[in-house]
Amino acid sequence: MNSTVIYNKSIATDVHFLLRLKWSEKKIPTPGQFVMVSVSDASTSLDPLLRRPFSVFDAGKGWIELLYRVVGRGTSLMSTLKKGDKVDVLGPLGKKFPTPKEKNKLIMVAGGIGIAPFYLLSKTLKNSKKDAVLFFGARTKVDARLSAPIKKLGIKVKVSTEDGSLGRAGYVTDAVLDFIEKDSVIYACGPMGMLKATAKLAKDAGVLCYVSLESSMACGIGVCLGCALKASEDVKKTKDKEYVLVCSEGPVFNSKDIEWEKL
Amino acid sequence: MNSTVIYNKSIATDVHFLLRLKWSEKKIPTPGQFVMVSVSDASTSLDPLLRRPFSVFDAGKGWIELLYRVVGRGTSLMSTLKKGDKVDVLGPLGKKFPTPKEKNKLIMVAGGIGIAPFYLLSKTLKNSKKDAVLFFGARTKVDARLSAPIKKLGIKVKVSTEDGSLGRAGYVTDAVLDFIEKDSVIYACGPMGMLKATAKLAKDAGVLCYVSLESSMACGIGVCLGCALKASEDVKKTKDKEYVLVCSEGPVFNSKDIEWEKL
Amino acid sequence: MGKVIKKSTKKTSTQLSVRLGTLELANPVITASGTFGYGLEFKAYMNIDNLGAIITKGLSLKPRKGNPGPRIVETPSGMINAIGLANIGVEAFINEKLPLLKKTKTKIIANIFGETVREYSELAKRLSDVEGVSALEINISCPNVKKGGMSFGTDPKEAARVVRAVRKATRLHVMTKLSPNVSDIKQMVRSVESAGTDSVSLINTIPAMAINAETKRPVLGNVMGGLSGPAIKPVALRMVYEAASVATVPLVGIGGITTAVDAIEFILAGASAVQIGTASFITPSASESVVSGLKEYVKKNGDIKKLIGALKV
Amino acid sequence: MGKVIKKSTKKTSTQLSVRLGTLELANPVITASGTFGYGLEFKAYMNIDNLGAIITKGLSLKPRKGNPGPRIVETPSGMINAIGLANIGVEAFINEKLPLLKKTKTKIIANIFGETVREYSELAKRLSDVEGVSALEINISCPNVKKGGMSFGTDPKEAARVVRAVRKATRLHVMTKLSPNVSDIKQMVRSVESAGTDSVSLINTIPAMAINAETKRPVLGNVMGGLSGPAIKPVALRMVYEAASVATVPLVGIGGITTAVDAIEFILAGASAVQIGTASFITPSASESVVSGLKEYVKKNGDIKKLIGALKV
Ligand SMILES: Cc1cc2nc3c(=O)[nH]c(=O)nc-3n(C[C@H](O)[C@H](O)[C@H](O)COP(=O)(O)OP(=O)(O)OC[C@H]3O[C@@H](n4cnc5c(N)ncnc54)[C@H](O)[C@@H]3O)c2cc1C
Ligand SMILES: Cc1cc2nc3c(=O)[nH]c(=O)nc-3n(C[C@H](O)[C@H](O)[C@H](O)COP(=O)(O)OP(=O)(O)OC[C@H]3O[C@@H](n4cnc5c(N)ncnc54)[C@H](O)[C@@H]3O)c2cc1C
Ligand SMILES: Cc1cc2nc3c(=O)[nH]c(=O)nc-3n(C[C@H](O)[C@H](O)[C@H](O)COP(=O)(O)O)c2cc1C
Ligand SMILES: Cc1cc2nc3c(=O)[nH]c(=O)nc-3n(C[C@H](O)[C@H](O)[C@H](O)COP(=O)(O)O)c2cc1C
Ligand code: FES
Ligand code: FES
Repeated sequence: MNSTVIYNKSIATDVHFLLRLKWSEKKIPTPGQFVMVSVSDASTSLDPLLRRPFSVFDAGKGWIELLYRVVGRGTSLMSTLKKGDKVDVLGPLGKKFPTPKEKNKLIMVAGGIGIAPFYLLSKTLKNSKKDAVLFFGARTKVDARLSAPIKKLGIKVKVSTEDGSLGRAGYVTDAVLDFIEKDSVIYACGPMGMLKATAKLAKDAGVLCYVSLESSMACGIGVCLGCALKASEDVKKTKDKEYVLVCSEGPVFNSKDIEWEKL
Repeated sequence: MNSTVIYNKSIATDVHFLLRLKWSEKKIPTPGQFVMVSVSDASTSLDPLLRRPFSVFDAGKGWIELLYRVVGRGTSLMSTLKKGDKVDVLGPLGKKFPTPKEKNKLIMVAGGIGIAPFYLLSKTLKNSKKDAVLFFGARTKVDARLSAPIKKLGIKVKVSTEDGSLGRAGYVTDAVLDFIEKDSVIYACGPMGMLKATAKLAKDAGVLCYVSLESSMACGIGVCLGCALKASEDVKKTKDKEYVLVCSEGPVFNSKDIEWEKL
Repeated sequence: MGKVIKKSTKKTSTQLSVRLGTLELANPVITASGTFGYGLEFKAYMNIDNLGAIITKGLSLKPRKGNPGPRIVETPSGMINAIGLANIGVEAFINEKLPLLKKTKTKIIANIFGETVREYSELAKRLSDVEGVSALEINISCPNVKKGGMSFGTDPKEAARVVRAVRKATRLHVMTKLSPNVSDIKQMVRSVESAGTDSVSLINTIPAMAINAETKRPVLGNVMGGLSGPAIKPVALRMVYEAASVATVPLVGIGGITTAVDAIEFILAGASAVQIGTASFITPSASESVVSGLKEYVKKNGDIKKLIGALKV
Repeated sequence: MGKVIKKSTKKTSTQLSVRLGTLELANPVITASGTFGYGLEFKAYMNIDNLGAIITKGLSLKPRKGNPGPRIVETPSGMINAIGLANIGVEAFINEKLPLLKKTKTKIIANIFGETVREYSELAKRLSDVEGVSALEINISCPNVKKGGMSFGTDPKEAARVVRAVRKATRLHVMTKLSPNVSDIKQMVRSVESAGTDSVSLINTIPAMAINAETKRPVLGNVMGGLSGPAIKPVALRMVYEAASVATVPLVGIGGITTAVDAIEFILAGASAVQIGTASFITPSASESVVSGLKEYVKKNGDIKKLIGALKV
């Protein structure tokens, strides 16, 4: 779908951007879903060729918002988008975070730009909101500002920074440990290492854990089979599947379904 | 050289643009020379890959100006350049128009965007200016507006339009014919068909004729040998050359040096 | 008025139809194996009835899981894939996908591959028994399997063995898909022709590799993969043109086609039809757009069949 | 302080030097044949002393005019050229270019091609007689000549014949440049090795074609040409990696290299040096930038020689 840029502004740091686009698709994105963005116009350039996947950060009537970090060619090009520019977007794609049960204490664990899908999730939380907490692992206190929008929603935010410049020093997963209760349910998104540690943590504590995963994608719609990740032994046995597709079966998975050793 | 855009504005029609760039090279472009423009930034896109050649339309202290028509991918990208954007430019390249002798009556013949090199040439004309005339062949009267800047310099402008909507109807070369005198010298730039006709005209009339030619270019500096055009029998015999290089031996050639039948 | 319009649409539609020997297609646009799933996935994005044909993901006798990830990586104007021919297997295809798929009026072509000649012929037999499959495309050129695959694709004699076995096993139209990884594509064309193929499609992906300079590791789990997309179009065009100089059966052009103009280039070079691959990843409805573009073209310029091999050299 | 800085530069410079058998280069960056003229043209844009080596435009016994235009066309992330090996001939090179060229401290490699084995060996003899040429690169792979050229490049036996003849005719370092247009690059490497080549460079351009759908004509005057530039990098990397699995002589990687990171990828795949081709058209000083980038790299990571073939698979 050809979409018009409403704004594209840097947020928190000069490598993080918030891109708001007009949205005329009938389907409204739900928390955890993503879109695939064409960063170049094929009539003028065939490179970069493939679309880039981004979680939906926020969505409202007639618009969606993406929060992204400039890491390479595609996101550099995106950062030059201006109000009124057109950009082709495919979506919403993938499965959403399962809606947490009322009784569950929701623990969100985000690392860096992995915070993106949690804003929309937080917004949809109702009564359970008071019990929800976001553990946010950032590199520095500057990056940590990315959690401000979620804090504003009334979610408790606990920051860890790698350099100790704000909140707890060290890995975000260390902070989570003390916090897990019996009826906790963990939702995590961030770097693979963090997700792996979170999955282990959840397993050890015996609580449910959903992770939003990344993988290289070509199509985003389940046909190229490019985004496959190894499924856990469990899935292999019960469903005779060796791989799961991040784009169509995920990006949100029960952490038990993934073979963490292979990542 | 990395150059900053001073402005990039449409002129006369919505497919013609005037691009002014900062110019810090020591070499100042002379009339007939060209530059090679990188339309994409290699750190974000490798397509389009090659630079695009453009005549220098005008040059002043610390800036140059290009007049271009949007025809494809590269020029489309160029048309989105905005003040302050950076663009990589190589040049000035190629040979200039020979300075016309005082006694010569200068006849400039331009077809469409082929008018580009004649502005700078016209500007450098001194006493001879009163005798210089530009024959400008345009598709329509709207395109014909491209000749206004040259008219402002005090050059006589005679327009032909293909559709007869302004000036003489038909090919520009027909208009030139009646105008040639013994001491005329013709400078021509435009589509191949027009140049071919002009060269024939000059030959028949026995007057000197210089043409500014185009050819597909990769390097613009005489090393890829990609821009070669067939040389005339004359050149072949006297210089043992079968081809001439448009970028380094041209783009301006004596029309006698080119094998027009092969174009 | 309504009638007049109908007539002109009809004219356009016959002018778009092409014939690959025994196989008649409503238009020359086919979706390439491995890039269009089993066809059904695209219903959400386009009308699959508008296509000339749909080619399935490569099918093997048994389901295959595929290669460890990463399976794809982007390259300048292209991508490398090392999916490893993951597929649900021929039985699941027949039972789960075909019943739904054959509801489209678009022709269905099953892409098949085996590790032995016998596997190819068994696949051909199995797929000839069922209704809804119009043709078989023999993939002898996939670079992503350890056994078979590539060696069939680069040795004219081995290729001919496979084609002969499939030819014997089926009455369906047999299309043979060639690998670009040969010095002399003409020799391959001649060889599979004499073995009885009804048409030849080319090219499959070009063996390729990407390296991560930081980790000092290959990017792909499988180390190597196949390059596809616009980057390979100039190579594909050349091979189709070379193949056309010797082919007596119809050719199907593949490689980097994203627009109707690209398709016309392949047709001029000698292809009777084209396949759209990687482009469907970037725009799911890319193949439908190519059909629309060709429709416009024939409205202005007349029958597409006149274009086949019409390159003026 | 001055001394300290000098020392560290020295360290960097030894850490950048590589050895191709008998040929020692100050750094692994070589400019590719046909993309750097005769070297002198680039003096206006960079310091050619900073390069590892310069390879001349392909030289033949007699001057060659080349193909009719258009000779080049842009393609997605690449370009096709059909220059037709236009060159001033070996005598003019020796008399007019070499005297000026040999003033640089950069090693000069003469790229040679003939239409017969004899022509190759005569060229080799002639260039061994003169001072200033450090090595010969045998081009057996240019797709742009009607005779010779390609057939030498795709037949291992023919390739070996050429190499053997050149080997006999010279005491200079012999580098053999391979065509990508083969099914099995390993076989070609083995063959030219056993014929006595001192190093192997790869790849030359990939045979390709472009068509103008509007005029219905090939874009290039010569119909076909060779594809180069970033589009072919994934194919080139794969071939270097495959070649490295069998090669006993040093390899030189070529194909779409535009940055130091690209160069490192080829070195990891097994190349001891790299050549910069098309990139010099886009930025005349591209090769110098690759040298600078590698300099930065070794400052941080130490000797470049440790990287050669260091890919972790
Ligand atoms: C489901 C999903 C949701 C995502 N949501 C967000 C988001 O909300 N905000 C955000 O900033 N980023 C998100 N990403 C990551 C984002 O897609 C990549 O950062 C982006 O594609 C990089 O493009 P590039 O051209 O700038 O980088 P490239 O130049 O392509 O690569 C730069 C670096 O990023 C890595 N990379 C490239 N593509 C991917 C990919 N698809 N997955 C993982 N790593 C990649 C490369 O290996 C390389 O190290 C998401 C990814 C997925 C799969
Ligand atoms: C010495 C020289 C001076 C020039 N001066 C000017 C100028 O002052 N203003 C201006 O508007 N244009 C000028 N041109 C033409 C200009 O270079 C092309 O219009 C431009 O390169 C097209 O780029 P594109 O990416 O938009 O088109 P593409 O998408 O590359 O192609 C669109 C069309 O333009 C043709 N084309 C592409 N490149 C060239 C080329 N190098 N020469 C001729 N035709 C080409 C293609 O065949 C195609 O038909 C000049 C060309 C040369 C060689
Ligand atoms: C992800 C992917 C999977 C593919 N799988 C198959 C396959 O199963 N069988 C096959 O014959 N070709 C397969 N191909 C090759 C394509 O059908 C096509 O030949 C190739 O991609 C070139 O066309 P393109 O440049 O339009 O993509 C695959 C290509 C891609 C990109
Ligand atoms: C315009 C042009 C001319 C070339 N001429 C020669 C040549 O004379 N001899 C040769 O061996 N290779 C020649 N090549 C091939 C290059 O040396 C190189 O192998 C190829 O371009 C791939 O590298 P690249 O992608 O970096 O350009 C030429 C390439 C180009 C683009
Ligand atoms: S990205 Fe294509 S299947 Fe997931
Ligand atoms: S453009 Fe390269 S020689 Fe003229």
